[in-house]
Amino acid sequence: MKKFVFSTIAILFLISAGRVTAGDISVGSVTPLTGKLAVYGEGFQQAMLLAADEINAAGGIKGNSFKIVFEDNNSTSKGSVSAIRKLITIDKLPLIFGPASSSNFLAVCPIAEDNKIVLLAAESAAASISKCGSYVFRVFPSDLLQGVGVAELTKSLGYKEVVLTYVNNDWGVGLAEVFKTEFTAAGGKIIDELPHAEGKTDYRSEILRMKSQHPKAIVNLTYIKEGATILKQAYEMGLKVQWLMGSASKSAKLIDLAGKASEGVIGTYPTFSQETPQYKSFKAAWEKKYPGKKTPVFGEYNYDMVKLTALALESASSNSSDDIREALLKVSKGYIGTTGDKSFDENGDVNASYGQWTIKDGKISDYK
Amino acid sequence: MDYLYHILIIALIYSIFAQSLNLELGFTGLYNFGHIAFFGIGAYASALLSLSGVPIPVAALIAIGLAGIAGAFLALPTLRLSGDYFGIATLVFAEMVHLLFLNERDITRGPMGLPNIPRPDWIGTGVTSLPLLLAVVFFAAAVTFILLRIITNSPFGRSLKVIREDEFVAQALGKNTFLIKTKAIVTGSAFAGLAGVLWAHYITYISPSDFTLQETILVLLCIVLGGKGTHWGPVIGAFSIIFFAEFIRFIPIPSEYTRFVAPLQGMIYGFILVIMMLKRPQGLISESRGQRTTNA
Amino acid sequence: MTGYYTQLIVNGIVAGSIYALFAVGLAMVYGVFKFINFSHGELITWGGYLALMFSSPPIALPLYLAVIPALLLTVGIGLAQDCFVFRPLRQSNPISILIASIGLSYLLRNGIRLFWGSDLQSFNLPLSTGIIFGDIYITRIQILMVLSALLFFSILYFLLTRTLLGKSLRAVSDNIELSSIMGINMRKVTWTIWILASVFAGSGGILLALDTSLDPMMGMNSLIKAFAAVLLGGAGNIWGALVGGLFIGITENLSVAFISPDYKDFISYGLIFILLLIKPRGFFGIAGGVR
Amino acid sequence: MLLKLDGITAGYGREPVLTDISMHVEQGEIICIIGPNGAGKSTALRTIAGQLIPTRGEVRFKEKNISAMSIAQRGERGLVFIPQGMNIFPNLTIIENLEVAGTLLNDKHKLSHAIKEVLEKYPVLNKKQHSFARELSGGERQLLALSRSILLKPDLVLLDEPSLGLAPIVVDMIFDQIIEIGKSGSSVLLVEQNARKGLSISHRGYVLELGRNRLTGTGQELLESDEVRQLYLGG
Repeated sequence: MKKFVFSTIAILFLISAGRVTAGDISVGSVTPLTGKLAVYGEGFQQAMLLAADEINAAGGIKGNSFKIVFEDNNSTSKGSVSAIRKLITIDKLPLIFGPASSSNFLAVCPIAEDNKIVLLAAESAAASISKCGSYVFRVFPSDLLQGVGVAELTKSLGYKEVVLTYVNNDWGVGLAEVFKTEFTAAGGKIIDELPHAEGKTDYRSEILRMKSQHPKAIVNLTYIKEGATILKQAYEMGLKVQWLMGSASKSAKLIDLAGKASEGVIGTYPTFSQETPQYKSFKAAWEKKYPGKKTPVFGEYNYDMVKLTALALESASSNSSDDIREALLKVSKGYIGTTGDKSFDENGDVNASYGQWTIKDGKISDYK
Repeated sequence: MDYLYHILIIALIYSIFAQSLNLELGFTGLYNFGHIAFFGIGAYASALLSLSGVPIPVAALIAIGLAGIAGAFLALPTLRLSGDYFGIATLVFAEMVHLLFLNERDITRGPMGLPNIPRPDWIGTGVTSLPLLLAVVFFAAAVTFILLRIITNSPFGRSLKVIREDEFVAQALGKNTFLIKTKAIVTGSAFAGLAGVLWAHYITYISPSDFTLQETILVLLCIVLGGKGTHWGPVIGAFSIIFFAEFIRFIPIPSEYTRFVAPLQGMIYGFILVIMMLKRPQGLISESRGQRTTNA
Repeated sequence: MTGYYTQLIVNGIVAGSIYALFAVGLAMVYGVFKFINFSHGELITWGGYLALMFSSPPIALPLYLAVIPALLLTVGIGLAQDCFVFRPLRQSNPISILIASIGLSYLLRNGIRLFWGSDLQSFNLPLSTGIIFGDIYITRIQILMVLSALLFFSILYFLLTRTLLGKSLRAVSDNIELSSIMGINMRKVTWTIWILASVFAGSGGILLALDTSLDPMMGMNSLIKAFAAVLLGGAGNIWGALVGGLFIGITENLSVAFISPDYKDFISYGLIFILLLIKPRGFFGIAGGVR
Repeated sequence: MLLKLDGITAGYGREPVLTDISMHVEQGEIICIIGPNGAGKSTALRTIAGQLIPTRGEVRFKEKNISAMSIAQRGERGLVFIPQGMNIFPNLTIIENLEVAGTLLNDKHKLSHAIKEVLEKYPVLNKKQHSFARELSGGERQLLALSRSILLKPDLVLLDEPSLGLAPIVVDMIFDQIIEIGKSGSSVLLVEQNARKGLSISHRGYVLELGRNRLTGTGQELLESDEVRQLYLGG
């Protein structure tokens, strides 16, 4: 028994040695490469790698090559905790990119804070992340902003009464709460409110219940898969309403899955102009590195996160996390990435403006 | 070093969890496939109580008690069922508990989970807390081990084994098998609750997705692999499985293949379960050997 | 408003007829071999995914043809389950068989994840609004589902009551020892049971996948529903499974009108719980008592 | 000689239930095995039927060693076993029971003839042919079980406790049927708790005690034997 434990530990350390070569400047990343979020994780990873390649092509950081050590978190909070502990202790990295999904991110927050490790998020939106601590930053706007955005969109389209449905997880519930407060405060009425479970294949009962309220518009805060399934089944069941959605379902994949049922959907998204030189160069670089692949959901944010990190590492006076933290705050001021202004406020949050998207003729376009 | 502490803590918590299921499954022959529910009840109860200001030791004790009571709640109606029906009933029970965690949002915050679960002041939250935490968890695991060993070696423990071998014989010997089985489930659930309490205050964040069928299968695997109905079996099983899972991290796998890791791991776990049943149903250490260690 | 309830009931009938298809195999295996096969759910999932594989590139058979090799392979998996796991374990204690079936289910489910990933998949069928009867919408696939269930049940009924093989099967589920004394060919009956269980589960899986989409957990979720159906209707009668399935389907769909859809699954789980309490001896084989 | 047991030792676990049992059955005979509870009567029958493989000794049927054959193989050779208690399929109809019972015939045409014969012989069954067997009375069930001997026309019928749980008047009817079976050309080897009744219709009998041969003789001899009288017939 003892022997077994010790030999296992010995093997663990033997293998781990030499993963971070001298002369590299490395940061860690807890990424969902397996499990239910793996669909997204792959895209995040590709976007981050794209940024890393560019940094290295431009001479690396202070003459050293830049490297990201990826750790899988199995899309679970347990896996995230294990992964970040490993990155902190074994790889001794001062800066780590946190896991996607707010619940997993919230699980690692205290660990980063305790260990004084800089933690960055590129796609975790929960409002409570703002309160995580001084070492936690995110380049993605908080739900607070997005919830307000959807409420404003609904009002601006003239809908006074809506049915609200949302995916029953941390993200969906958080967003729905903000929307509800905003919308009702502005005199709107929510006729019926129903969460839908994540990852189901049959939402007909839920749709029927929405349909029974005869709404003119339904606010559906959900993901791609769930969104597509709902749109499809609603179409089959003859439910004709104006669908209002959030940013997480804004994807070409939604159109692939739902086909003509997705036609006419209007949604909001934290906008950034696709006309900026930053975005154009990102787009070009992406198409060069991953020809034929669509840019992934939140890919731009991951890309910006890595780029911003490199800048901070370059200007930091040492490789300690405190110095990096200082540098990060400094370089972010006025930094314009592909996704716009990334200046961190005192909570480590960024501001964003919200745009509106719609699906027309099988294509995502801006709604005007 | 704290990565190692972390793995040891997790392995010890799982060993407590596995031992608690072993009492039911290994020693008494009750196929409880919903054991994760009690782990979850312990975790949620302790987290919610301590978040609302109850001192942590008190919260923990109440949580363990609640898990035990929930065990009784499950046992009373379902114990009359024969083996596989009991299995289904427990599985369904766990799914129902999971749905409650997920949807009783006013209490559990639903899928948002419970962040910032406190730890006792003397343990603290920083890196320095890890050795202390390890000591606490080790102490809990040792207490569990010793208590369960005392229980299973007592006359009560022997009754459990008689029930496992032949319930009718046990009844013929004048034993109140229903009461004995209920006690076994309540004890097992309380220890699962203990594991859950430790988990909640260690990770400091829990959400419903931590308590699913997947975890039940993992802990079932720990027991079957180590040797059900033995004292060391679940401990060895838990350490093997947790270390194996962490070990995989260190295998350099090109990123385009990482998506195959988790399914392969799952297939290996499933395969081990099947092969163990076919070739070595008693597990790595068999019950008689376990007995010898006991007497030594 | 009545349209709302009628629509819920129609949806319940559709869901229920599929649950019933799953229930039959589960109950038949239980009836003869006396164990609950947790990996029955994986036959459902594999049926669906295999049909997807044969109907998409590079094989790209038309769907109605793709069903054939898909079902054949599902039957292969079913027979392999028996051959490599359950037959060697037939004399072991029940807990070993149960754990083995859980292990097998986990193995097969992760096999799906390995080959097809955890992501939702779907047959990209052309989308169309359902056929409208009054204010009830029903899609062609849904009609197909109900009709297939009826067809399968009729075939099963014919088999069990009109053929010697079917009667032998019922005899075996009644009394396995007496059957061997009578000289019934056990191997033939065993094969028949696994083939029937696999075909029913596989076809149900394909239909379910056509109607909605595929994900690796679909089998496990349906298995619990099927179990509820068997418990409810299982007076040892195939019609019991059908009625049980329909009841579960309708109840859980109707429940959405009154409680949060999140608790939809809670209904069938709760029903299992209550049913087990009412009849703790559970159900008998599906094959007995058909006339 | 139709059946011959030679020094049979058999049992379920390590301890043998039968030790060195020998007996034989001739063509056309009705033979009854009696003995107290636990004497090994049913075990002996199961060993002959093929449910148990003897650890020592031989079962010879029609001059051939059948010890290693399966029940079905023995059945095809003309050795039919009708067990005690649950010897019909309650959830099958009468007709279906007969069809399944005739599995060993392996011939549809012959089977339908044989079934017709049974139904003619037992009008009670004919009347209820489409009812489930679970709806039959105890005596009717026993008749249904016995009808296998008519269906298969075996050389030897092994009957385990045919009178079990039946009312006395029904028992008489069943024993009349057993005599009929004997007359129709099948030999019968039966195990019977009701020793007086069993021996009264038998040509010969064997008395077992603690798994060993104790006595043997003609039915009449045994009925009159003081030992048997004292032991099993209540003085």
